[in-house]
Amino acid sequence: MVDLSLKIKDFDLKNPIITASGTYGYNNEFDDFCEVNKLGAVVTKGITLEPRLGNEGERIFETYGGMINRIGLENVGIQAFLDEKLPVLQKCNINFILNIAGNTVEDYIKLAKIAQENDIKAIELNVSCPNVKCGCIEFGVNKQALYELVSIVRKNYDNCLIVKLSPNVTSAEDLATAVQSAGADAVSAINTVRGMGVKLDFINGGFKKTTVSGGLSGKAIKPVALSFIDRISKVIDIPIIAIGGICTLADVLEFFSVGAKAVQIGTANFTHPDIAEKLINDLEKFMLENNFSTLDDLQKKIQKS
Amino acid sequence: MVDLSLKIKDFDLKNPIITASGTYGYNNEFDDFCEVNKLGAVVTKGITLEPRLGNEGERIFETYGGMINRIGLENVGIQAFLDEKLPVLQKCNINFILNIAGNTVEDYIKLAKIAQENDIKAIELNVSCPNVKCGCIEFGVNKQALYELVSIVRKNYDNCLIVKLSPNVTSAEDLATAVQSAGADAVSAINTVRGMGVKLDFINGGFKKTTVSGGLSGKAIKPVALSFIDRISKVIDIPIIAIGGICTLADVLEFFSVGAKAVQIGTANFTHPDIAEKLINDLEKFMLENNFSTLDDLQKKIQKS
Amino acid sequence: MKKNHIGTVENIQEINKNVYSIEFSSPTLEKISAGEYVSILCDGLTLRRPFSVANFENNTTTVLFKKRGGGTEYISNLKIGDKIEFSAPLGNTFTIENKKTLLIGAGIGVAPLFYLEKKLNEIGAETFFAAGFLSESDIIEHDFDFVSTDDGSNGNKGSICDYLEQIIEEFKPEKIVSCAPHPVLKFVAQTAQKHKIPCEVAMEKVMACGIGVCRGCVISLKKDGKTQNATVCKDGPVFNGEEVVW
Amino acid sequence: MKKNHIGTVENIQEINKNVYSIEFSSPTLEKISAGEYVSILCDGLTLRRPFSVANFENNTTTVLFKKRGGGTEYISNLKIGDKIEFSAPLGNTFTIENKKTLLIGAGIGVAPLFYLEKKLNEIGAETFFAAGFLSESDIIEHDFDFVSTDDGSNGNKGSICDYLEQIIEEFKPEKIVSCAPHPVLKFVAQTAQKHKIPCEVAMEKVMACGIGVCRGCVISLKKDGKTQNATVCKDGPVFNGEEVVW
Ligand SMILES: Cc1cc2nc3c(=O)[nH]c(=O)nc-3n(C[C@H](O)[C@H](O)[C@H](O)COP(=O)(O)OP(=O)(O)OC[C@H]3O[C@@H](n4cnc5c(N)ncnc54)[C@H](O)[C@@H]3O)c2cc1C
Ligand SMILES: Cc1cc2nc3c(=O)[nH]c(=O)nc-3n(C[C@H](O)[C@H](O)[C@H](O)COP(=O)(O)OP(=O)(O)OC[C@H]3O[C@@H](n4cnc5c(N)ncnc54)[C@H](O)[C@@H]3O)c2cc1C
Ligand SMILES: Cc1cc2nc3c(=O)[nH]c(=O)nc-3n(C[C@H](O)[C@H](O)[C@H](O)COP(=O)(O)O)c2cc1C
Ligand SMILES: Cc1cc2nc3c(=O)[nH]c(=O)nc-3n(C[C@H](O)[C@H](O)[C@H](O)COP(=O)(O)O)c2cc1C
Ligand code: FES
Ligand code: FES
Repeated sequence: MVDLSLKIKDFDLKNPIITASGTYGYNNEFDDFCEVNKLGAVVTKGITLEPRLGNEGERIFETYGGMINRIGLENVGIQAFLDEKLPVLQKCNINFILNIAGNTVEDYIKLAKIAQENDIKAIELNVSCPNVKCGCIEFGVNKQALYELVSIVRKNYDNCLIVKLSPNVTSAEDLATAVQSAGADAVSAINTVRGMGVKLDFINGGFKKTTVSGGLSGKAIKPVALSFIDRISKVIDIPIIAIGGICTLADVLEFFSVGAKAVQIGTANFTHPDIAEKLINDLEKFMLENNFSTLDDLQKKIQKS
Repeated sequence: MVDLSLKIKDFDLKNPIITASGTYGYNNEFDDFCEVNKLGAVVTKGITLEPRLGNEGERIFETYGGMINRIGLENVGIQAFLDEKLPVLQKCNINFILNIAGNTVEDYIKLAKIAQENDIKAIELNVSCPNVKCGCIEFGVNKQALYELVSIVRKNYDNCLIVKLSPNVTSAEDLATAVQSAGADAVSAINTVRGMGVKLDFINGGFKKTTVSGGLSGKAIKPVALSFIDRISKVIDIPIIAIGGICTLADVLEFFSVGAKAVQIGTANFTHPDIAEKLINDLEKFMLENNFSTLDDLQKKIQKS
Repeated sequence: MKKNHIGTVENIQEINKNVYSIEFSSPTLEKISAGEYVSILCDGLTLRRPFSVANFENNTTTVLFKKRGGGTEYISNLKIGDKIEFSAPLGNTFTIENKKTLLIGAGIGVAPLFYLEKKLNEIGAETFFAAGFLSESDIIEHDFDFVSTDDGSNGNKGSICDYLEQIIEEFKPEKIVSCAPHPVLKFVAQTAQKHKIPCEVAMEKVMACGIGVCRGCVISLKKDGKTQNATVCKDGPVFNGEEVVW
Repeated sequence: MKKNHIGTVENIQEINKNVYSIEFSSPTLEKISAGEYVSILCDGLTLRRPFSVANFENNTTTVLFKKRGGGTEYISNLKIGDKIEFSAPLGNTFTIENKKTLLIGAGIGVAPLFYLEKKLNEIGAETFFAAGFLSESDIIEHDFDFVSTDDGSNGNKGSICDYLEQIIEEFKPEKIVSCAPHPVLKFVAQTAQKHKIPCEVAMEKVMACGIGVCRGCVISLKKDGKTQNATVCKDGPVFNGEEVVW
């Protein structure tokens, strides 16, 4: 038997395969494709204090090896989450991480307090969403602001605190260090890469242009994520959860090799809605066949390679 | 007849199709595939004061939709360039831009002076190469340092001064603005995106790991380049030369639509060594068939779309 | 029942220039209703491509599609016997009710109406199928009750919209259902509203998840005076024409 | 003469498990020498894939290749009549001289030596071809003078390296040429040097441009006591075994 489980602070995960925020809904929506409660965890869509309608206009654009989204954090808001989504998570026995986003420090404090009050076991701070105009993006790129934000959230939340980093910065190291110093329990990275899609149609002598500016995700950004995690893993000791273009067991192992303890699957859920469950099975099979009894064993061996 | 020509300051280009530094050699090396002297210009491999041997170990790694390189600026040095490469450029009538890179401000000043003395019509400052350890990368990510560097190079060089920007920064706008204020004649962007490739082989119970950390280029980065150029074109007025994953006429037009006046072709030269000439023909044909008589006509129409 | 299926291509044909009909069977897909759609995995592409069902019988789905970009190019190159991976059934359904129904299709938009027409006729509902195409060569063969072509090369000349009033007048539908490019849909919905005829429209949007979670495909609906978001992929693709904010 | 060619697949065969032989003709490629290589455009991939020429006759190039990843997978799926785009000729050549030559190939490394052997025999040079494979099932059929397999399932048991001294002793070559995995090449070059026999080795490196400009494929050579860079793609793939910094 192999043991795929891991612990981040006191947060238990059956296995290191997590689904990424914004790509998996709030709870069991993928049940038609995947045994959702088999997952290490599901990260909820980013939740704000108030419901948000998100951006007007085209929100999605496929690019070579990936996609751009500018959803603009459409979500039901924390109250509806607690009333309607949380009960389903509990009923279905789904391990989850609450992803929260705010415009101000106060927003984050309030959300953290609510998470604490409801004994939510893990939260992920989205300080890096490129799709909302003012607000949270600013924290994600400024190390002082980020340090202060994480410190104060830490004071208001005792369970597992994960901070999600943006790749759209000059120094990944500075931000990761700030997050660790501020007392976060783990870092997840990367959020989407700033990108733009343009489609030009030439019709009747004129150009018709469609553009979508937002966050790039998918296979195309895997090298960016590997580099980011490789760099931050050299300067911080808290666990790193890797995100970015992960589709296959080989991808998962690559991220382990640069220091990740767990991974999140985002865009690949759209291409292969059953991918998360498949990756758990593939990982288990690989470990079984090659005599790795615990995840830690495997990760140590890979990191020494 | 259509007129594809443009002018950047006093630098004349027959057409807006330029080949990017590091992907096209020093002069006519692509003659077996392409009529090199038909190109708008060739940007030379990055040249330093002294010859460089570049990095040890694996230098190239293919990724989904692109590649990573860590050449480490291997080049013959400015003296050998002048002695051996420049005469060929002149003999073959190849319009070119000298790409220069330095470790210190003094390096750049010396190189700019040499370019001036040899009446080289255009230089491109590589302030953004992620593949050399200390030195030039620092200028590319710090707006004050960049402003000072470009200002002093400007004082020492009268012809067309192009500054090539890195996408690996928090604020594209700040850097572009600094470059314009410092008196550059044009901006080119983007240089490669920081990335890493990992290959894990599992052999006889052990992992064998190959990693290549360097700059990501190719189709995968096109959305990053489009976004970068879209943003800087809103804050600067000097011409922008677009670079990043350009392979087709559609790509060229997309970059025109976000404000580019010319484009550089990099990695696509490896996939299709005849691509640059092909793009000139495709552009000419498109303009001819659709009654655009000048490049400016076409670009105005696209930008209004 | 899981919604990811592996099918086998049973038939594929170019029925018009750039328009194809493909049939694929899958033992795991037993039922799909008119209005629902399938979303097909295309090699090398990140997003599955959604297509309405034009017919379904004996575990075999028929899709009619027009070649537009990489995804439809990929599907058009499939051969009999090839495997095809797809999600289904997705989305909501047309309402199947015994009402005198006018079907308005334009271009490839006729596809889901074929299946709807069959289902309506099965329950004995009277239908009138009016279809508009650009030109004779674009007409998708079917026993339509009315055809127009923009260039007049076959049937009545002009857009199907030009004939809508006249058709309503003559057929006196109790209900209108339409699938067509956005401007046509809008026109149909507004005309129906003017005549106070209930109208269902099948909308299109670029999709990522297909199940309502990514919020990539939302449109605005006004319901009870309030504007709210709805996903084309899950809340739709079929909407009450009156509720859509056009 | 331009170096980008569009060829037509004339023949393709799986000759062993995962090892293929492909022949493609192109009117624009009239000549290619032993040691030179072609670089094949593979759908969906950024970099062309380099392959040695195993034979060339009547504008038709033969390549033997082993399936490793996406590129070789793509090529292995080509069918007779398919188009194939490639750059050629690239790189330098083996020296063709009338000397008693020992050819040492291991695995797929035998491929360029087939063409070299033919060219040497054409000018009357005596050759001895020794080849090493992992196992009987990996042996690429050819009239070798000596064969070893790591597991002893055919020919002599062990690595070809184990027999090198013995072969040199018996055949007394004036020259050695080798193409094989890096460790074998290194061993062959060092053994040759010990015996003061001139040695040419065909090297491999991941390539981007194939023409010496990107500096992606450099190795170190020591020449006249100085270390310098050389590109495998243009200065090689054939190098003087003594000059390579192993
Ligand atoms: C619910 C639903 C049902 C559909 N049913 C059908 C159907 O039965 N038959 C059919 O042929 N198509 C149908 N479509 C449209 C189909 O999904 C697209 O044509 C397809 O996704 C295009 O993929 P592609 O990769 O070939 O083109 P892409 O490369 O994605 O796009 C190529 C070009 O086509 C345009 N395009 C993309 N999608 C659409 C669209 N929906 N409408 C108009 N232009 C578009 C793009 O803007 C672009 O210019 C349906 C769409 C939805 C949402
Ligand atoms: C000058 C030259 C001549 C060559 N001649 C031949 C030939 O005649 N026949 C032949 O089969 N191959 C030959 N090769 C090797 C061939 O180029 C590679 O096998 C091919 O590029 C692999 O492409 P891929 O996309 O299938 O694999 P990739 O996806 O690129 O790689 C898949 C796996 O194969 C490994 N790999 C890639 N290249 C090599 C290599 N060169 N050697 C060992 N492992 C590698 C990778 O590290 C990876 O693990 C030659 C290479 C060079 C440089
Ligand atoms: C449609 C979509 C919506 C997303 N929404 C959120 C979000 O609400 N909060 C967040 O932190 N990240 C969000 N992300 C980012 C993903 O969680 C993930 O970090 C990113 O997509 C990179 O991973 P991938 O390449 O596997 O998709 C979203 C991504 C996509 C594609
Ligand atoms: C192999 C290689 C070498 C490069 N060398 C240089 C260089 O010396 N100087 C420079 O400014 N940019 C260099 N670049 C960056 C390219 O000029 C270009 O900015 C980048 O590759 C993005 O364009 P692309 O996606 O079209 O390749 C190099 C790129 C590659 C792939
Ligand atoms: S496609 Fe994801 S919500 Fe509709
Ligand atoms: S592959 Fe570019 S120098 Fe060899």
